[in-house]
Amino acid sequence: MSPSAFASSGKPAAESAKSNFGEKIIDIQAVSSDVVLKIQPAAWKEIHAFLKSEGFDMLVSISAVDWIKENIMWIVSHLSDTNKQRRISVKTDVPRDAARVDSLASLWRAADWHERECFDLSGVSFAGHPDLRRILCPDDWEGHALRKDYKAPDFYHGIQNNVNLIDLDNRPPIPEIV
Amino acid sequence: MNELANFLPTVLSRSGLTVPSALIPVLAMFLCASIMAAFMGLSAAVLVWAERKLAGHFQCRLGPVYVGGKFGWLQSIADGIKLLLKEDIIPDQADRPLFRLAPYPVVIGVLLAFIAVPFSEKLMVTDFNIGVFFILAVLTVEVFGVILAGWASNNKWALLGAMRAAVQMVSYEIPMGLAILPVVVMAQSLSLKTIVAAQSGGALHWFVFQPPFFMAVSFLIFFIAGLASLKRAPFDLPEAESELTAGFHTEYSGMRFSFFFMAEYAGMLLVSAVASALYLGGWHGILPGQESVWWFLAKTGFLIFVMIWIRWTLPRLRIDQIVYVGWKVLTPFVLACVVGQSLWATLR
Amino acid sequence: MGLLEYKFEENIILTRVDWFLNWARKSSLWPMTFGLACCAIEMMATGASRFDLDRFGAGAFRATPRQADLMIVAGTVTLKMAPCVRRLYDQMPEPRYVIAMGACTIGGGPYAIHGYHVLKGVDLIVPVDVYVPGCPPRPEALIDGIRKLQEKVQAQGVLVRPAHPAQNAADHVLEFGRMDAVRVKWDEKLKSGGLTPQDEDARLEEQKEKEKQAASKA
Amino acid sequence: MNSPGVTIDRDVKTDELVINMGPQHPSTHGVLRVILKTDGEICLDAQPEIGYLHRCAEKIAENLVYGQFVPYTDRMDYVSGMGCNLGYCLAVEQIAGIQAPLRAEYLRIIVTELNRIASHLLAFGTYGIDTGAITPFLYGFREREMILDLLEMLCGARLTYSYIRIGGVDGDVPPGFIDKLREFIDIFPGKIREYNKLLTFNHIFMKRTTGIGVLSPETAIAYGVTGPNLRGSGVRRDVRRDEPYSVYPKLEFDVPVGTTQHGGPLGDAWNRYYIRMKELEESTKILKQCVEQMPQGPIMAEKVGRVKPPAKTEGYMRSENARGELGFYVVSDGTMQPVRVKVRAPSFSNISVLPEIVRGQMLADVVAIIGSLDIVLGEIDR
Repeated sequence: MSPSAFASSGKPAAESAKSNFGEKIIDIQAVSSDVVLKIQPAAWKEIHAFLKSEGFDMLVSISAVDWIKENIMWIVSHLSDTNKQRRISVKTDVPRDAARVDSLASLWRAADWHERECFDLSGVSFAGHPDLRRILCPDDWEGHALRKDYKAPDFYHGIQNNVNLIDLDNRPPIPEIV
Repeated sequence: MNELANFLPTVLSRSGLTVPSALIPVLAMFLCASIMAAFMGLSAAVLVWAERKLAGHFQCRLGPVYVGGKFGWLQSIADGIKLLLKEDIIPDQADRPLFRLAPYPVVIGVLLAFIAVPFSEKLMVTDFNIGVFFILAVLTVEVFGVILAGWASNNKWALLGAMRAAVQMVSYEIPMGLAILPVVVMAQSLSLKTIVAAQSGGALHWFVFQPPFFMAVSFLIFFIAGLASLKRAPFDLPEAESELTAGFHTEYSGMRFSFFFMAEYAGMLLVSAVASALYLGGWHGILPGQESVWWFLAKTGFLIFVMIWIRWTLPRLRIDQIVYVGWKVLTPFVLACVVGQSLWATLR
Repeated sequence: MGLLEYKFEENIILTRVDWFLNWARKSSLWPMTFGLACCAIEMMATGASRFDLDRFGAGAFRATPRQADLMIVAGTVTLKMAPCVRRLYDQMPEPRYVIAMGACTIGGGPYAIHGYHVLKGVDLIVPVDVYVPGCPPRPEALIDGIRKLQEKVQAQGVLVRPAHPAQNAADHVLEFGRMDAVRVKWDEKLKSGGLTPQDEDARLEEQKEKEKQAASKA
Repeated sequence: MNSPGVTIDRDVKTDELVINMGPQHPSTHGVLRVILKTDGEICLDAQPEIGYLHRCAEKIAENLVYGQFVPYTDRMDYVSGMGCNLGYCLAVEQIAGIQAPLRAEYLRIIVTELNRIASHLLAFGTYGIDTGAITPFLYGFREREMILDLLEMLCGARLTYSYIRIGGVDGDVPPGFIDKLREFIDIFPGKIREYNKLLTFNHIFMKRTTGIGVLSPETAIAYGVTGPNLRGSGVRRDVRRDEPYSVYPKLEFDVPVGTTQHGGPLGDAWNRYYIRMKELEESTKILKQCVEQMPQGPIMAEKVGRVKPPAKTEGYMRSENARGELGFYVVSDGTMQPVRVKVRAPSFSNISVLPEIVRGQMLADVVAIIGSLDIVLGEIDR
């Protein structure tokens, strides 16, 4: 049995969202696993609020995809309905240099950490997030690692971090770490 | 000790040494102290090894095998020497004098208590007329060292461990002290020698098997409270490894840590020895007329085995549960035992 | 041991004392409960029933670095974790030993090239005594590493300063490489007559000059 | 007496104590760091700090071809690597339109369920240590070694398998494997009874774990908690049954949920723990059916070769790992390398609920609660 058997389970909800929001929903796509609502970035929060009231009670994940050639980023969320076994996905395009949507933290508590991770790794900022700071990388880390133009630092607090610079036969002296 | 003091002049004169008679008691004291200290150190080493071996076998593995040949019997010697050789770290922010002082009360408390333990009718340092009381009083010194260690380390885990030790001591000293009362009532003496002597005549005369079994209950309570005062599992909260990393001795390394370590095992020996003297007939054998130090050691060994067994089987209690058990379970029961035993002794 | 360390010349009695003290150290290598990642599971398996690290006296896992002798760095060290690892090492009392367990701790392992946040080898921040490769190493490999460390401990100097600096635990002049590689190198130097690298260089230069002289004569 | 409230009237005002637990602490199950605010023994707040094992797996995925990323999934949830292998391979197969043959699907389920048992045994053992009982850990590892032997027969590795590949599995079963597996299935239920005797129904253990860290179903769903932790709160949700993948529709098994029979509320630490013990039985059942049903045939789909999904295809694969709902979101741009592989790790959401459920508990309970959530830092930080 292929996993796509539940792929269309979000179709009715998507259509009722379309009838409610009209222009704000650009497209309803069907990918191999989900029904994807393609929406305007400005309607990010209200459409999620609508979907939550439709019964999608669990926010499964929030991810960002960097398309450097098109100069856009996808922000994608996946939702689940734990009662009726439905799934749906919401996607929006934002420009790379102004990647910003509203925070969902007031709708789902799960969004708090997912958005912090998305901010940390992809550099998407979430307006209205209670505590938007790095979660995985250290607080003084520079750059957002999952951006396609990211360059890893050669040194971090005196520790060599570029494997090409490390002389394997003659290891550098052990630095003082504070 | 008095026998030793009487015995010493003859030995010394035979070997051709002349010692002023005023020095004889001092010499005897010194000898006794060294023997007890050596005994404690040795028994701690043996017990550590035994615990590791037994734990291994409880857990479907072997425990130490390679160190010192067949059964890894040199394991604790190696551990001890290594601990002596380790660097002795005193943290920068610690209270240095107190930090250095803390391990000594712990060892001294246990070592002092050994004075009153009757190994056999002859083999004991001295027979106090308040032996039981003395042991209880001196054991409390140990907790003082523990609290000092936790406080002086200037480490939050250590402080929490010390606070827990204090709570535990307050909760368990009372049932432990009261549990001895039925025995004292029966033997009508506080001297351990007299108490053991009162149990002569076979296993049926041991206090633990005496009807109406108030003393059997108080034996259990004494044993449980003893475990708690030793900080052994399931009462090992002051050093709970999974909660407080190492509790009150988190900052201790090397030799100073080994003092805590040694005191725990010597304490196990002490509590088991006192329990077997008070309730299990001390040096008296199962059949009437058998009297030997080996009986005493066997009973003590069995109780130590039970302690190890408990440690490797049971989960740890939580601090509120410990206090609950101490105040609301053990104390009422032990009070009932005291009253019951006194009534029984009066009415009989 | 600061008082007595290296204060004596080599003689037969002190060598035996050294042997004994080293025996005690190697028989009681208490590791720290220090699991970082995948390798920690194998480290736990090494301590568990089938492999039983306690057989070698190395099974008493201590939760606090103050009471540990051996830090088994089991798993990937990240840059966020690196200062913590270093601090734990600093908190351990001398003599202390480090085993780098697994490819990640040796050189970043599978995360070396694209892992922007992964430390490329724990020897960049702490000196390592024994490297145990594998991803993760099997428990047998870790046991082998501990045996190798025991050999190394047995050869170090306590009261007597040993001939080769690579064998001084307290000096931290630890060679980077597997223990046996160190030993082979040392043996070679012994055989060739030079005990230290300087001696070796001097010997080689002498030899070169002799050859030159021979050539000029011819 | 089980859950002391914070509102104790005191004459003496004491300061809050801020304790830093971790990243190296025996019971944080890896390199989790928890910043605790305590008032004596009572914990007022606990903020988990993660990222000490951030190994950049998602960035690495973008630099490798699809098949090369399989070994990295092992190292995410290193306790049940097979589950991660399966999730990733299904996700790629889904967007590349590959269908693994039936025998391979059965083999995949066998290894994932074996690995689930191994993972739950580890959770059982470490939970014993968290509550102060050390011996259960070694008992758990004893049977875990048997499973590792079986998996080693299949793929040669004990912990990081990479056995499940895109389009099938790495190799067919070696001779003797099925017999050994049957033997394991036969003896394992007896061992579960032994564990229950040793730890689950131990009086002290039950007193320690019932009624602490109570996670209501609403909170659990709001935080995205999944797996045994969610089922411990009484929500009967299991991706294997609700949105089945692979051959799970053909298999019969129960989805155990939390009870109140032990005297504690739904969703407490004991319930979360007990669900894992129940799942050991269910997984054994699944293994038994798989061994009986497994057909002969190929173990690899034909012409998989270089995986090259069409441009701008995306797919999100949900699967039930030992810790909960594991999601792989794979986006392709038509080349041999993915544009984005996002891993939705179950432990990531599970640990985020920690501040909510430790508030007002004792310090010792914090350890017991973290243990009952059964987290693996490898997949939290990736």
